Amino acid sequence: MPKTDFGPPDYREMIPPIVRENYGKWRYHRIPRPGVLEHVSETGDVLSSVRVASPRLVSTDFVREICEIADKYCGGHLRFTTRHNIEFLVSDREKLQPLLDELEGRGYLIGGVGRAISNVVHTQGWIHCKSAVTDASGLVKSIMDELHDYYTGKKPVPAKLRIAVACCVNMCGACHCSDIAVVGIHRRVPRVNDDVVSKSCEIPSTIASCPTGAIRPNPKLKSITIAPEKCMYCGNCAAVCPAIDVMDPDTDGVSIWVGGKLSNARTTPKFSRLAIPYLPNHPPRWPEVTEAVKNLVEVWRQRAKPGERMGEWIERIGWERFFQITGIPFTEKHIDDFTHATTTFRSSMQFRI
Amino acid sequence: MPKTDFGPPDYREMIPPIVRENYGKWRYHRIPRPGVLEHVSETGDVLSSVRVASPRLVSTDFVREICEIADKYCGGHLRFTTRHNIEFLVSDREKLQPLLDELEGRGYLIGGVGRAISNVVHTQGWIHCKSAVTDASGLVKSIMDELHDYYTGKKPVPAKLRIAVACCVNMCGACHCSDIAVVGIHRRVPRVNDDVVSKSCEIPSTIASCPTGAIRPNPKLKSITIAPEKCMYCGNCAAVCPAIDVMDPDTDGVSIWVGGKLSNARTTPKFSRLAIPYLPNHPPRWPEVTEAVKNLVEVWRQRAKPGERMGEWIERIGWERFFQITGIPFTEKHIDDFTHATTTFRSSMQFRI
Amino acid sequence: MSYVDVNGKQIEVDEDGFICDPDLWNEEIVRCFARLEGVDELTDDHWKVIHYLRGYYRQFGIAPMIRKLCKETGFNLQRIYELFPSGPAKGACKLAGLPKPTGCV
Amino acid sequence: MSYVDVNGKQIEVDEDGFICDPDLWNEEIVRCFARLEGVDELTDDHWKVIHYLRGYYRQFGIAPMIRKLCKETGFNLQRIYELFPSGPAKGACKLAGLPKPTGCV
Amino acid sequence: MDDRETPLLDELEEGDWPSFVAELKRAAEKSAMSADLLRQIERSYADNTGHWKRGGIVGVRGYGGGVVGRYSAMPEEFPGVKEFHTLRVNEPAGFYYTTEKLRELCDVWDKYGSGLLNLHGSTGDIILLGTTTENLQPCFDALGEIGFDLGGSGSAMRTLSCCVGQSRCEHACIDTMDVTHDLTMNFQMEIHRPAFPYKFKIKVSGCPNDCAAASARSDLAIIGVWRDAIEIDQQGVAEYVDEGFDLFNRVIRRCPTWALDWDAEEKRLKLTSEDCVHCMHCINEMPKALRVGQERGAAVLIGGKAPVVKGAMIGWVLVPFMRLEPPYQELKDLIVQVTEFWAEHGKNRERLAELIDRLGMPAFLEGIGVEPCPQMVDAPRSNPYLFWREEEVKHA
Amino acid sequence: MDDRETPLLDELEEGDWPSFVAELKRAAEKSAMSADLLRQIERSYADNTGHWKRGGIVGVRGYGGGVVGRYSAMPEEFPGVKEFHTLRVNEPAGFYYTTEKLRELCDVWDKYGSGLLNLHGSTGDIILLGTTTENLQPCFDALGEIGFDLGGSGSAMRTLSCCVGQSRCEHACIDTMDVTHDLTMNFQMEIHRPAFPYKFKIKVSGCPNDCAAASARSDLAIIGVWRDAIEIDQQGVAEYVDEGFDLFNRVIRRCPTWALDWDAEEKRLKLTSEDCVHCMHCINEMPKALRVGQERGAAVLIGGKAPVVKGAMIGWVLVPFMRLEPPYQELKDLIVQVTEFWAEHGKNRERLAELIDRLGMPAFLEGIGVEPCPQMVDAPRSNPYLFWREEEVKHA
Ligand code: SRM
Ligand code: SRM
Ligand code: SRM
Ligand code: SRM
Ligand code: SF4
Ligand code: SF4
Ligand code: SF4
Ligand code: SF4
Ligand code: SF4
Ligand code: SF4
Ligand code: SF4
Ligand code: SF4
Repeated sequence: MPKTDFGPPDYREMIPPIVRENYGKWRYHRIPRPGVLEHVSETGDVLSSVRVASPRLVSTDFVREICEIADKYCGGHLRFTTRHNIEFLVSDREKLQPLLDELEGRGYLIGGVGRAISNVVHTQGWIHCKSAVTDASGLVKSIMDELHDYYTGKKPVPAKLRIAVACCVNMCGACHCSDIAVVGIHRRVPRVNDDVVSKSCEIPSTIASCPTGAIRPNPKLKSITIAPEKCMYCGNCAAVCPAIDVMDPDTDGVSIWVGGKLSNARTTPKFSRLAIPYLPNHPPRWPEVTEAVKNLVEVWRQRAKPGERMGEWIERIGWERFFQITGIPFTEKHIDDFTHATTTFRSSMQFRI
Repeated sequence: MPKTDFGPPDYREMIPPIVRENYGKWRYHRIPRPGVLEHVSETGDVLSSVRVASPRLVSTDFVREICEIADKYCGGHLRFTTRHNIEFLVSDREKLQPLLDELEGRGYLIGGVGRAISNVVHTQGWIHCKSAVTDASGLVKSIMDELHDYYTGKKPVPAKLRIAVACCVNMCGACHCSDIAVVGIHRRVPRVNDDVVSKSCEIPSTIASCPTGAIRPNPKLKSITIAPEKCMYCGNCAAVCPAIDVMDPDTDGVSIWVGGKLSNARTTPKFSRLAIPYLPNHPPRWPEVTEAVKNLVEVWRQRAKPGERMGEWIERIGWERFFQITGIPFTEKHIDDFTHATTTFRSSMQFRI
Repeated sequence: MSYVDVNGKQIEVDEDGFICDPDLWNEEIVRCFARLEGVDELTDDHWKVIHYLRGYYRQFGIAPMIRKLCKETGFNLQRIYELFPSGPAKGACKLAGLPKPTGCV
Repeated sequence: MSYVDVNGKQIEVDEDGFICDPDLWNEEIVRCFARLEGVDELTDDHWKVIHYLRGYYRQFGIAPMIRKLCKETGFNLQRIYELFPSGPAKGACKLAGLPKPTGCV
Repeated sequence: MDDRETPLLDELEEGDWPSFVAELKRAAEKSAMSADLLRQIERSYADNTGHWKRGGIVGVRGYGGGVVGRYSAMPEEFPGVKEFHTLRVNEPAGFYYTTEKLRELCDVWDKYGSGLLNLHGSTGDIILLGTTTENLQPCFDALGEIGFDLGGSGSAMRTLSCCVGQSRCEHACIDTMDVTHDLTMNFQMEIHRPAFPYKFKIKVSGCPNDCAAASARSDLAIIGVWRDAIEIDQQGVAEYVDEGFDLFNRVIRRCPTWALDWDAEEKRLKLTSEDCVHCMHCINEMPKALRVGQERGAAVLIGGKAPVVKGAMIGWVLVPFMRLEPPYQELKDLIVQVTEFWAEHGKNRERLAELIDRLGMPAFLEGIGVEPCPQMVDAPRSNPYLFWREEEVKHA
Repeated sequence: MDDRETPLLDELEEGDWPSFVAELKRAAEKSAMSADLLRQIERSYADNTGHWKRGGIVGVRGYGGGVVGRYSAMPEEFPGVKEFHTLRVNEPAGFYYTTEKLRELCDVWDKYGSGLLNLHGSTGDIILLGTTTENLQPCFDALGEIGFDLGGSGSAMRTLSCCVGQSRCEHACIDTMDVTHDLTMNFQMEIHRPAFPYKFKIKVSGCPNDCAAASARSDLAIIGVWRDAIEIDQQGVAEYVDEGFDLFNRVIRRCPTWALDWDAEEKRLKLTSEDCVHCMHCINEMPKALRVGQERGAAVLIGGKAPVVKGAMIGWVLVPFMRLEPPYQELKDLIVQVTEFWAEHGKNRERLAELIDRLGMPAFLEGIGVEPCPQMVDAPRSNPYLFWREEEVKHA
């Protein structure tokens, strides 16, 4: 038997000495400049973390390059953040500025700390996922090419802003709780290959997979039937059954969601809400999507109070005004009609007219 | 054909002259003493309304008595409020004090205005309804005998407090949005008379009437079967089908709900929430219920800030502390398990420990 | 329970005058009930309504909603009340021998 | 699509080596698949699992959940992996001629 | 009637709150029905259960509702309540009465019924409590003589009710009583001849204080509101402040949207009107200085109801703002649209809210021809389960 | 590889944000697989659709997961990606690495795979992106040599991940990295051999800021919290204020429960600790002066997930406070209880939250033996649809 179940490398062997020595002893932090965190320990030690953007999808040579930098300035240690940024951990104050200089020289973007737009959490897209309606990496690149000044701190924003991109409604990220989420969607009822269903589909599982109960057995063909008026194209049946195809380049598209968050600071965690139900899927630069995201960021940036996240700002001014200000049309699609829809209807006279 | 469809008396013929003349012209009001409203018109007219408690279930002689009073002081006009209080409408200032004196002399309770407990909205109970688990009138009388000082203003309360009593979960009042609601409940699965079902029951309607889908057809007996583990004794099936009996004096009881409201002032309208799932149904004085309601009122009265209604107070201090302070045990029954249950679960770290 | 005398036969009815055992229903009963409900003469229009009600009930196990009744018989609500002055539920359904309708009170 | 040679017969399988037409399944195929999945010898225990899977699938139209499989065969998870080193889905279900299981990836 | 017959109920004559038992006894002195009612209730108190039968479909000629049939389950013991039906009598809007009218009503009721009544039922009717099947028609006829018609019951439009509105309230943005009366007259057919899937209630409140409890208790609630800025009498505000009114804690901090601020130097209350959500709180607190705006109308909320079957609902915004002037045509048309759609698609005993829940709000809006607007929701949908119409997708 | 082969992707080499296309090309220089990947992606950009097949059940011996099988739908055109499976490699807790370890990983991956990887996947794994079926086992063996094991996939416990915690954060109430590592080691069987109804994710955040996004993305989230009072360094607060920090607008007014007040005379920040709901806001704003309390532990939230099937969920409070010291036995027992109950009652592809939704929270709590507490709900139920156990009713 091969060696199994030995688990990941022990973090204790991965952390730099300054972390080992000050583990649990950090007292406070400050942000001396965009992209840099300075943590001060009760021992007096100071750790500077320099945060750098990563495309997440990287080559081994990229990894070797950042390792080389970490060797030079960080005693051979580095880490990644939960949003896929790289953090160079500097314990020797002398080395901070040279590191920053080298990074800038090499074209790395330093930022994502504090009140900033950080890296985009995203998914596989056409790079690797069979369910991808769109390409996550390409969308991220297109969007962040527009927004990187908010990452590096060149342009300040009122608060943290978290963007997520998912190539299908499975939302392999935390799209459903992001300040801005970009999600690939289908808009056509899946096609069923009855012949294949009868051979390689677990029919009961497929029927159970449909959120809206659109799938019925079709005993005559030993297959299934999809009721078009009930299907909202989520593609979950296609994930379960190889005989169902939901892809359709002509009608597939991208939707935009806003106002989610996860921290408990001030307000409780919030779901992202539908802003734009459909934009065309236009690689390689997705101009419509990029434009829409930028508009959202700008409108928020110019109007939110300091420290106010996207969703907090919208709730303060009201969704009525959000739609008015952004110029996004409010349609019947914005009104929920899934299971808990009634709990989202306005049950009060508190609204703006 | 007899005369039909002529509608109710025209309000224009019912209102007193001062109302006719100042219709739409009222500028502001004040509360010169508990139970009295003084509305000032832009014409300079002043209308004093004296609010008096009514048992709602009254005899024609009672009506004649208040008519007599209204003739004496109010030019033969009076009205009732949406919570079933009587309002004597005084346009002649001179007559106000004599009216108050006479009312007090006759034992009428004057109050229910402003920050006070007003009359209890309630239902038929054993007086007239076939569905009544308990007697609404008796409960109201028992509760208000304890609380009338908060009606008359002898004891001040922080804000309006609306109590409602319903004899079954049909809640023929606005129990579901009251500061305190008292609701009769069953706790035993209904008994089905199969023979009668087969003759006089619209079986499909009966099956559809069950909120939790507990009712199945029983084709063998041309009847229906109730799955006991799914039934939560709402009695709706019994309302639809004469062959189903849900009454059970041994196990029926009374539940108490808190924190609802309807005005949009400050907070949006709120549902009442379960406080006490069961108290025994003990006529003629319902000591357990009376005690529980009084406890709720007292706890609120002593701790709420001025102007803070029951539900607002609870939300400010948190339900955790509400249960702690009132001494009411929190049980699995307080956790929703109906359709939208998941939307009531705490999805945040914002709680008191 | 009380009884209504239909040409000598005692038909059991509930307090509201609805037949207890729908299987006993027949046209004679209709005629008798009609008198009690203030229907003086049973015209074709009456029978149309009654037959529609019975047919619907046999098929679906419930009384049709009034709107459906009007649509299918072609009589508007006003006309239904002319035919059955005590209304479709108290009048027509009773005559048609249906169980008491479950519309709310 | 690719094919596996089972004693001279070409059996069509998908990329993952699952049989395309479950109706063609037979014991010879099992033996052949077994070799491909690293199962050297097919013991009674192997057959017990295979038969249980087939029976369950015939009855319910889906593969049983692993927990159920363990319970009903009496083999714990460790043992299942000893029997089928590539696991119950990739190994056992494939040998049993079931469609690719829908457990998530 | 012998006093000792009702020892349990007698206990409820004690205490300061007005006693319904006293009223029962008062009626019992004049009416044998009421005397038997008293006895049957005493029995309920002893047995801990009601003694009424289920069922009861009785009425008057030409109407399908307005009467709730009731039969005692113990007619031998309490023959006076063998039949004990109630008449639901439509109240005048705003619950105003002349004593003359009330006396006429009492006379009719003493003649044909138990002499007991509810002022009022919680829908708003005058509930005449207890008469026989035989007396229904004559009683109704006599009521007609004095101008009282029946209200609704069954699967009908129900008796409307409203708050006092402009007749005595400075906050009223609409003439609640007139709207109520006008709609009542307009919908007589719908009120008297049940033809809906289930009950349908309408209530009218003059402002968002909702003193008619409309949003919880009506399938269609009409609630007054304004859409320009609150009128501020700065002098008046200053007076409140000068008199020691704690403006910050009582008002500013409690405005749900922080739309208000106090400029202490200029002694001015500053309102960011676009932030005001018309909650009424500041106006309620300072009625002498603040006043609802001048552009007045009403919002229409739909779906309010009690718990059965799908759970209680508080009304949902359908129309955020509608001007309301006689003859209220737009409102009437909307009500017809809504009830038509519901009558067409609703199942037996399915309330409007439940139908909308089943079909989805988008489908409902399309069905009644109302445009979606953001005021309808607290927030847009969070699930990605969007439907697309074929036309929409084709054009893409 | 010829530059003009990928005109569309080339556009994504422009711009300031780091380019994944540049990375693809870098890898393509060394690996034929990556070169074909680049071509296939270019084709996707041209066709506006992906070109991967569905299905893909491959793996390594002894494990049921850890590999996501992937086959090109156009193997003739792009033979390099005919088989292009990913290995999910379990990251070290906290995503810390020595450069040495990372280089070893790169060497293995250049040898057996495409040379492309994600640092990291959104569950937390190192995603080694693209190898052949044949190379899976040798690659895994080589990874084992350098101490990297596979993570989870399929209906298994998934790779855990956590925020940086005490290793670099002053707010951490628990040792997130140790908890993560310890649980990972403890649940190796559950991670590597799928035996659940569906995926099961665990994430650990050190405080309610939830920097691991645990409450949205894990079936079981462990989030640090304290239960005594926030530590206030009054001197420090005064310094903030003296430096012109707008305490009222930045902190006091934004505390969700108004638990804070500033006594300007005494220059003291007053905390009504029983009102504090540990939202972190004031501490975040004034990290030099405020600090989480001393009685530290964690809350356990359950049910967080993405939209499919029943809709997205944010985790629900199951345990409001639990002390967390190695060996974390109470926590491990709880996880076993929860997963056992789910494994026993869950249907195929039914996430924990969906099971609880189906059976009801009360039934779930009873099943796992956890007592109900008010922290579990935002508010108690509003519908009167209560269930009673037979014993309870009998004793009444
Ligand atoms: C490095 C990282 C943890 C890790 O283990 O990798 C981290 C680190 C810190 N977070 Fe975070 N957070 C990190 C992801 C998150 C996430 C998760 C996510 O974005 O997916 C959240 C929840 C996001 C959300 O609410 O939607 C998160 C919400 C916060 C907040 C709350 C902000 C708010 O007001 O809502 C704070 C407090 C603050 O910034 O004042 C915070 C504060 C901090 C502090 C200041 C904590 C400290 O004292 O060290 C750290 C630096 C913050 C900064 O970057 O501005 N961290 N932080 C993560 C960096 C991600 C990145 O590369 O950008
Ligand atoms: C007379 C009546 C209308 C009628 O047509 O009959 C009425 C009359 C007034 N209401 Fe009301 N309300 C009346 C039922 C209601 C109801 C409905 C109910 O209780 O069933 C509500 C909603 C209750 C709820 O929120 O649950 C109601 C919520 C209010 C409020 C909001 C209070 C709050 O802060 O939540 C105000 C404003 C205030 O009092 O400051 C208000 C204010 C008023 C004012 C001051 C309006 C005015 O300027 O004339 C009137 C006297 C108030 C008082 O009694 O303190 N009225 N008021 C009703 C008297 C009922 C009674 O006998 O007690
Ligand atoms: C008389 C009255 C209670 C009272 O004492 O005030 C009443 C009495 C009855 N209601 Fe009601 N409801 C009365 C107002 C209400 C209200 C309040 C309102 O209208 O503002 C509600 C809550 C609002 C709503 O409609 O949702 C109400 C919700 C119900 C329900 C539950 C409906 C639901 O969808 O949840 C039922 C059950 C049913 O229809 O079978 C019901 C059924 C009944 C029945 C007809 C029970 C029955 O089937 O026999 C009761 C007849 C009692 C009797 O013997 O007279 N009653 N009922 C109220 C009517 C008086 C009037 O006309 O003015
Ligand atoms: C690789 C990754 C995206 C990424 O680029 O980072 C990913 C990729 C896939 N996810 Fe995911 N999910 C990944 C993290 C997530 C997350 C985020 C998380 O774990 O924190 C979620 C949301 C949280 C959750 O689990 O609910 C997520 C929710 C889903 C779902 C929807 C599950 C649901 O209950 O709603 C599916 C659908 C399914 O299981 O069939 C799914 C299915 C998939 C599949 C397996 C689709 C498939 O059936 O082939 C994708 C494989 C892509 C591929 O070819 O490699 N993936 N997936 C992430 C795993 C990397 C890692 O191991 O570190
Ligand atoms: S979001 Fe959808 S398409 Fe993208 S990686 Fe996840 S499952 Fe695949
Ligand atoms: S795409 Fe989604 S909604 Fe449509 S049939 Fe498939 S599972 Fe159901
Ligand atoms: S609440 Fe129930 S018992 Fe009471 S009157 Fe209404 S339907 Fe009858
Ligand atoms: S009492 Fe309620 S829950 Fe029980 S079977 Fe009847 S309708 Fe269903
Ligand atoms: S709802 Fe408004 S208008 Fe009507 S009485 Fe109440 S405060 Fe006055
Ligand atoms: S009415 Fe309410 S929302 Fe508007 S300003 Fe006054 S308090 Fe604020
Ligand atoms: S979750 Fe809390 S402990 Fe963890 S990194 Fe974020 S702020 Fe620090
Ligand atoms: S942590 Fe949050 S809730 Fe607690 S005092 Fe600070 S701001 Fe208020």
